[in-house]
Amino acid sequence: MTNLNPINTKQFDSVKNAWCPGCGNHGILAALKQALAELGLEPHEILITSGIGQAAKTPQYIRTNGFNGLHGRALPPALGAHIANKDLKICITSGDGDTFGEGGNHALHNMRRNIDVAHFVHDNQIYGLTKGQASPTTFPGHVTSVQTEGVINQTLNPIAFAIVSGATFVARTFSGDREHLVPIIKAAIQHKGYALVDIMQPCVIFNKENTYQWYRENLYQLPEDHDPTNKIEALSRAFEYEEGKGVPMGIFYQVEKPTFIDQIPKLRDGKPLVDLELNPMKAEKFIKEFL
Amino acid sequence: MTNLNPINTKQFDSVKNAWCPGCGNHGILAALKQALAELGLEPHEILITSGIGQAAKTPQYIRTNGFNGLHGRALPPALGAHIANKDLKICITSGDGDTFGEGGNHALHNMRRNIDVAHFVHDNQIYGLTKGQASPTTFPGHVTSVQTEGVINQTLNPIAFAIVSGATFVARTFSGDREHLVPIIKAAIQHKGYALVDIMQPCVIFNKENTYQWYRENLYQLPEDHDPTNKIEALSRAFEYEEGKGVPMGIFYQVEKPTFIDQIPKLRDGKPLVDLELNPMKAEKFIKEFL
Amino acid sequence: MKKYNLLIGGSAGQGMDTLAHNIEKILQRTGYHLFSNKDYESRVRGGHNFTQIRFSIEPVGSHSNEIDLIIALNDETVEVHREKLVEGGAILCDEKILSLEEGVFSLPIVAGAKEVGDVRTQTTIAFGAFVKLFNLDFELAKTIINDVFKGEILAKNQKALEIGYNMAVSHYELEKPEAETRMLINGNQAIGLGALAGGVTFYGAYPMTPSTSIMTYLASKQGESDIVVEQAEDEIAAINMVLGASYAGVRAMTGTSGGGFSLMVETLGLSGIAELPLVVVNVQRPGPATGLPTRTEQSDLSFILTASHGEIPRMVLAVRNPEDAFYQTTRALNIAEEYQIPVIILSDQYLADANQTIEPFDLSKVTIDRHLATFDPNDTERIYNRYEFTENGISPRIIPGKVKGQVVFIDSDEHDESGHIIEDAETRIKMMDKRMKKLNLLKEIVIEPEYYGVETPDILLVGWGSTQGNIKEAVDLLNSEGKKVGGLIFGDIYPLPTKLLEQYTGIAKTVINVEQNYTGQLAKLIRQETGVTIDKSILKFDGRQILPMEIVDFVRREVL
Amino acid sequence: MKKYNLLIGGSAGQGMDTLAHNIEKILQRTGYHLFSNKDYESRVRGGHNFTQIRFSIEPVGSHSNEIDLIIALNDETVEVHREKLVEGGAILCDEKILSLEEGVFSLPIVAGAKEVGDVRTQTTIAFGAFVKLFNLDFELAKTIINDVFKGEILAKNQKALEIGYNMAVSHYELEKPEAETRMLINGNQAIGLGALAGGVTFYGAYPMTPSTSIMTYLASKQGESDIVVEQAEDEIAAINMVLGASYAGVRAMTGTSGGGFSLMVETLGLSGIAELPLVVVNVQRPGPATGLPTRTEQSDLSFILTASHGEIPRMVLAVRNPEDAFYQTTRALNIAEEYQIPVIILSDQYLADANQTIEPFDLSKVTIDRHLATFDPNDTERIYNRYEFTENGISPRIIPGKVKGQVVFIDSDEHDESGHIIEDAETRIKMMDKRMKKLNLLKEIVIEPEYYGVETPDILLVGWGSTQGNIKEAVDLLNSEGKKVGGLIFGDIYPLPTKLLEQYTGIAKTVINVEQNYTGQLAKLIRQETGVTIDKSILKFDGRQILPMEIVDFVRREVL
Ligand SMILES: Cc1ncc(C[n+]2csc(CCOP(=O)(O)OP(=O)(O)O)c2C)c(N)n1
Ligand SMILES: Cc1ncc(C[n+]2csc(CCOP(=O)(O)OP(=O)(O)O)c2C)c(N)n1
Ligand code: SF4
Ligand code: SF4
Ligand SMILES: [Mg+2]
Ligand SMILES: [Mg+2]
Repeated sequence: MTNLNPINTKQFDSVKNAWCPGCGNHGILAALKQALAELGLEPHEILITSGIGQAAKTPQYIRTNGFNGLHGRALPPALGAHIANKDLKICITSGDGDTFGEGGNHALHNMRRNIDVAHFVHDNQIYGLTKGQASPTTFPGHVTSVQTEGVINQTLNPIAFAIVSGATFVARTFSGDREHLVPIIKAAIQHKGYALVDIMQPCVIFNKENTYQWYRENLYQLPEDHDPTNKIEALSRAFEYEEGKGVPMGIFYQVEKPTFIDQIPKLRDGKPLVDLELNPMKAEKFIKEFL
Repeated sequence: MTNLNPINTKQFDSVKNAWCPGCGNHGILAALKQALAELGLEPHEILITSGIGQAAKTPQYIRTNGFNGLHGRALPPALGAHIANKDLKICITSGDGDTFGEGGNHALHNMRRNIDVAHFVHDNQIYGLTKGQASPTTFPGHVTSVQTEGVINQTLNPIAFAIVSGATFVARTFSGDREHLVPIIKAAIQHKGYALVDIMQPCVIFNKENTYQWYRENLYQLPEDHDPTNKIEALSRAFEYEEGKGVPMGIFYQVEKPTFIDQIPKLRDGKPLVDLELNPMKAEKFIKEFL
Repeated sequence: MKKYNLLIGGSAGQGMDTLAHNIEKILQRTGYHLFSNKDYESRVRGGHNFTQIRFSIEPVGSHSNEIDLIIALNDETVEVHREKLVEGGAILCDEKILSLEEGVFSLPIVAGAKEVGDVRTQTTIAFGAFVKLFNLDFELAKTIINDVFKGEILAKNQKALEIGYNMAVSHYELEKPEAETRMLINGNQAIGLGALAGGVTFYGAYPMTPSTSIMTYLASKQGESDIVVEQAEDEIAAINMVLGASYAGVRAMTGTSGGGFSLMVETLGLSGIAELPLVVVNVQRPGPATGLPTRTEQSDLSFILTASHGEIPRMVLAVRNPEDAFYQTTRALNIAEEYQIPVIILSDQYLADANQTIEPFDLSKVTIDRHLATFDPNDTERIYNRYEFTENGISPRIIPGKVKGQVVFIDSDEHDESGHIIEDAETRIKMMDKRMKKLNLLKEIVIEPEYYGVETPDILLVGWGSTQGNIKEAVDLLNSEGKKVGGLIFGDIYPLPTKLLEQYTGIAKTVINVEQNYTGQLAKLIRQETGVTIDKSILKFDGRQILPMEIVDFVRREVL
Repeated sequence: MKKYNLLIGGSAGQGMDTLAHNIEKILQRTGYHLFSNKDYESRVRGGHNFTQIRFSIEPVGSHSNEIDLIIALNDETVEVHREKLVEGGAILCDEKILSLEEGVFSLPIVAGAKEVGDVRTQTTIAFGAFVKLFNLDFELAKTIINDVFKGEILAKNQKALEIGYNMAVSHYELEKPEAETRMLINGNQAIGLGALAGGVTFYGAYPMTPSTSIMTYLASKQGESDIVVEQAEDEIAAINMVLGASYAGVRAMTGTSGGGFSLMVETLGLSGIAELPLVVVNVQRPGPATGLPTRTEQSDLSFILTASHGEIPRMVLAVRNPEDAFYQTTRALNIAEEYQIPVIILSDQYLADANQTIEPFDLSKVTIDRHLATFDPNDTERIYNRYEFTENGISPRIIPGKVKGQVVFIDSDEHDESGHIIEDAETRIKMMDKRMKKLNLLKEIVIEPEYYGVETPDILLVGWGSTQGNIKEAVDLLNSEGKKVGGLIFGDIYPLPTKLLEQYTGIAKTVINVEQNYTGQLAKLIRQETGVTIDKSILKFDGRQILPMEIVDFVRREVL
């Protein structure tokens, strides 16, 4: 299932990336190409949006439609493009800082909208591109050049945040575990509604706490009998993270709910907006109302 | 306990308010004055910050120190003032839109900081000042001048949001129930850490769904045996809101955790920053480092 | 014919808006020209609000403070406004407010409403009385009531209309206008209608007075048109949504007021470097910060000319009246797509809320020019490059997803033709040139300001946007006094059209800028762009639109 | 003495910063003047980065592209920069990169590192070789190594230093400088130090290149000073936190780069209307949008002059060198508190990252003038009004919570003296006047630009900020060719000081603005404020700082 098909992934090759050797982003990029190929998607059918950061450079390095916008603003353009053309398969690839720091408000409200996108957070628990300040997911005590006495804020729990905000698919996986990563990426893309995937991604330069080894030691699978439709159970599992039990991974939560588009009959049943004919005369009837 | 002491509340009187007759804000304003008086606080000891909106006008109408800032930006000035002068008792009085719409990111991150403030959300489930558009807490189906087919987004659940984000006191009360309101306001102010109080506040003009009567019919007390230190139990209770069981009220969650200031020894143990002597010569040792 | 000037005053929530609407509608449908403007406070109930309606058989383009008739819904209205009455002016009010005397139509309005059984019908009673007072068509009044009220309150208001009509006597003998069909529309509605005519199918915005009514107008048309309106979580989201939609190929637009615009400026720069069409409406109100939310000002011009860090090409259009608002919106959409730039439409509260009677918009004058490129999907050799270098700097634009095998990649970093990040100086320079030289193309299409007045003016009044009507009326008044005055009122404002400006500033002895701001923002721009120094300034920044008479007084006093 | 120019190149992560630092430190401590600047890409590993270090026994104020010695950590460095070598220039590198020949110091650097047992010590080996090559003091080099490295890697680097020192031969015979004590400091550190000396106890910011090092510098001093540094969730939070802290009575500051500044502009207006002291540093980088994150530009000036909707008084200071950066920061803090306004400090990446040797800062020249009012707590009759009308527009300021019974109320709405919302025109006008007339006070305190050059220049170069050193060197070069040239370099930029400008533009035949932007932003401001039209422009917008020789070439070519 996760066998790499070289013919299919090649179509997604783009310019050479500028990430550090060993960076967890390499694994995510490769897995994303593989997942898209396995799903039989073609570059022009996909739109990837992102903000700014190391993770957010992903659209630069994969040949699909891409909107590499502003720091923290990966989501609103995704929503706009989704409304304009519901046929585009939309992914978001952005960092933990981009998503939950500068972009926190957009994450919250687009999850509430349950828009049909797959959002991959490359969660290196640090601001990589700006050289190692704390991100919302950095653990307490982690010393950085700004948090000189260690982080004191409660860690933002991406899983719990997403479940409470309204995401309908919420999972965690690991950039160092391709066997786990590719199926989750595929499931997220196939899910109808907001899919948030928290991908643990070692930053080999600026995060010396959460290394490959640390993740290997601390990650563990959700139990077989975990019920992903049970919100409270999903949250309990999510909190194991901050209770110091380690880092659970897998699909925490998945429910079917009407998506944003589902709830706007015109968009749901009609042609994509982008395909509608534009004609000034369509406004004629509205002029009459002012007479 | 909730007997109004006219001598004490008078000191908080300010200019005449411009709210509509019958507006739920009147009850909150009166209760706030009463709570402050009962706590023996004086106007100069208190700082109230707010953003913009009907609720956010509260600092205009109560005589304390006040920072009536920008829409959505009630919290960052509160944090700044708190760091500058930990002796100020800080309250935030702002609307549901101000807090969770424009200001969502600040709510999230200041809860993570567990700053020692009491945050009163005047939750009329609507944008009052701008004449009735949906706020993040407006219920699905509610028709407004913008949401012409009814709200489709998942309601933001202030209680669940606050618990997950890191607030350490999370309660709901009702502006029409002074007996419930005043003690909760007092408890929030007395709590050490981030206290979020979701105050249901009828907007008699623009919210014809969630009226006084509707609240009276739908509000119910948390059970006597509710354990406010149990996060999962608190969340289960919080979700009853969107499960259509009605609107539970009371203290959902309260735990003791080190506050922001507690975790910065210099601030915790030292004088307030504002009282430190400023002297350029203090920089002398740093100049040496560049020689 | 004389211009009649009505003032309807009361407190928020008394139903004044409906009363004003009904009066405007009957005047419009009778064939009068009218201009009405609103003065309201930032509150929902109480306070003191008023609407002024000026009408005539000739066009009216400004409000005036010389009132012929006050319709007072409360005592305060009488107190505040009585002194503005002209000789022979009158007050229409309930008998409890004023009793019968010369110049007072003291009527049992409240009693009438009690008879109907609903105090809220007071305003319809006043409307009935007004219809009789001005000898207007009762049947027409009935139609209007039938349009406005629905359900059980309709019958009540029908009754109220009759009661009101019957309690008054006919008093004013107006010249009857020719029956002509005009629209009664305000600036925001005209922008909204322009968006619909211009093919906007996505409007993303966050509520902010006085721009909100563009959003609510468009939202109300979601059922009957192609448009989708989405309320954003904040203004940063709003403009970024719109950019995403524009990227994906629809015509998209956002609107806000100054504070919201302030939050959008980073993304304005994104639109510039990503070369994404964008139309943003800023309906100005007095700043700074929250300022005076429900009042008017023109103080965001300087800001908007250079808003956003770094340098991008942009176009700024100020709209001067509802007609302008409509056609300029449709034009802005075309320009944004043709040049792949942000276009900012500047309006203000005065224009936003002022109802005016104008010629019905001519949709045959509206075109939708998408300037999209075609790309042969079978040409597998060719690779689509979003930022292909071309002679004029404009790269062919295709819609993502529509050409098999080709992708559209946009980037907020400096990039190469394919959109990918670059670091080298050479590409940077070429890309800056590519983008910035669009300004030269824009200079070729800017529309000169309107000149109004005598051919060789001694005094030139220079203004922009919504003061057009006020300035033109002042020009007429001054010229009728024997002065030689002209007004030059800018619509297109950046790039600044300079031809007429240089021509008339060359002729006039005294050049005066008339602006609703403190610093004389147009005058600064003119000096920066042309070196022309303005001699005198009429600057108003109290949140109220300038009156023609204020301009006249200034000129009388200061220009000798 | 000749100026020596070193270039150290490699890819990100090779330890170039440490090597450059060590070389700078030994040169500084030996008594040389030096100027070093960084050219780096927006990536953490790989790519091509380099640092240039120019030193001399005379002051050096600019970089240059004529290289005397390249220290190449990889092949690419040789390829890219070799052609910049002057006659007699040389390359120092590992034997694998180039073998021994005329002008190549080919040394077994990698082999040496292997001997040490840690490839990362390559850079210390190169440092050792450099010390020997330039005949510098080995003991001093040892001290520097001891300062820089800690723990187990110290011993390795000590060993590496020795190996490197021993593998080279002494080659350059430099004039020995007088032993003088100077600081080696870059622009961002100087701003940070200015903040500490100026009494800032709260710095709230969000990371953004190239401003981040102000934050990290201040954060590193949290243990030994009064300052608290808080990382905000976004820039809107950052500036609002700082305003809250300022309101509460401390000196507070924020810093960012253009994109972050764009997000702050709404709150800039709040600072204006609420009359809260605010100091914001904008360390510019090329825009628009994300632009070129690690490079330099001066393209936010026009934006910042009018940033925020509505109209507020503000002061804009451009800093020209580390000394300026330090003293202007302390001055900005005083001005912000005295006038209760926002003060914006404009710097850029070039200055931020350029290390320079300068006279140690003189703290006795720094004052902290709080301009706080006293208020008698026993005077229960009097009520404190935050916005009390006074003659000069500045209201007495007290700290909330410090006067029993008195409260401090600030408001983003237009307000009365007590801070409460108003709607009336009269108060609005008075409040606008109160605030805006502070600009007149600022005009009295602005500092004229630095004039450098011949007394009566034929050619006047006008610039601002970080190009100071580049322009001055160009002036020297041109004057040494017999031209009559002067440079006028603005520090205080708004309100624009006009005295020297008018004086020298009156004398010079050709006035040329030298700016790191596309549109000539200072030239536009000058024309707007004075009507003076600049004749020619040298504009550079490729992310690289202008070289003195580029200015010289332009003048030679264009001014006949
Ligand atoms: C408005 C704005 N603020 C700040 C920045 C600087 N910045 C770029 S990336 C980044 C943080 C990146 O962190 P994260 O999203 O976790 O991505 P990572 O680099 O770790 O993958 C910041 C602060 C910016 N580009 N724009
Ligand atoms: C930047 C900005 N955007 C929008 C507004 C307009 N605005 C003022 S109050 C408000 C919403 C208020 O809703 P809420 O916070 O729920 O307060 P309420 O009036 O209901 O008490 C909005 C959108 C503004 N003042 N500033
Ligand atoms: S700095 Fe960290 S996140 Fe960035 S590319 Fe290097 S390893 Fe990856
Ligand atoms: S509009 Fe609603 S929230 Fe605002 S004052 Fe009136 S009742 Fe209260
Ligand atoms: Mg990260
Ligand atoms: Mg509300």
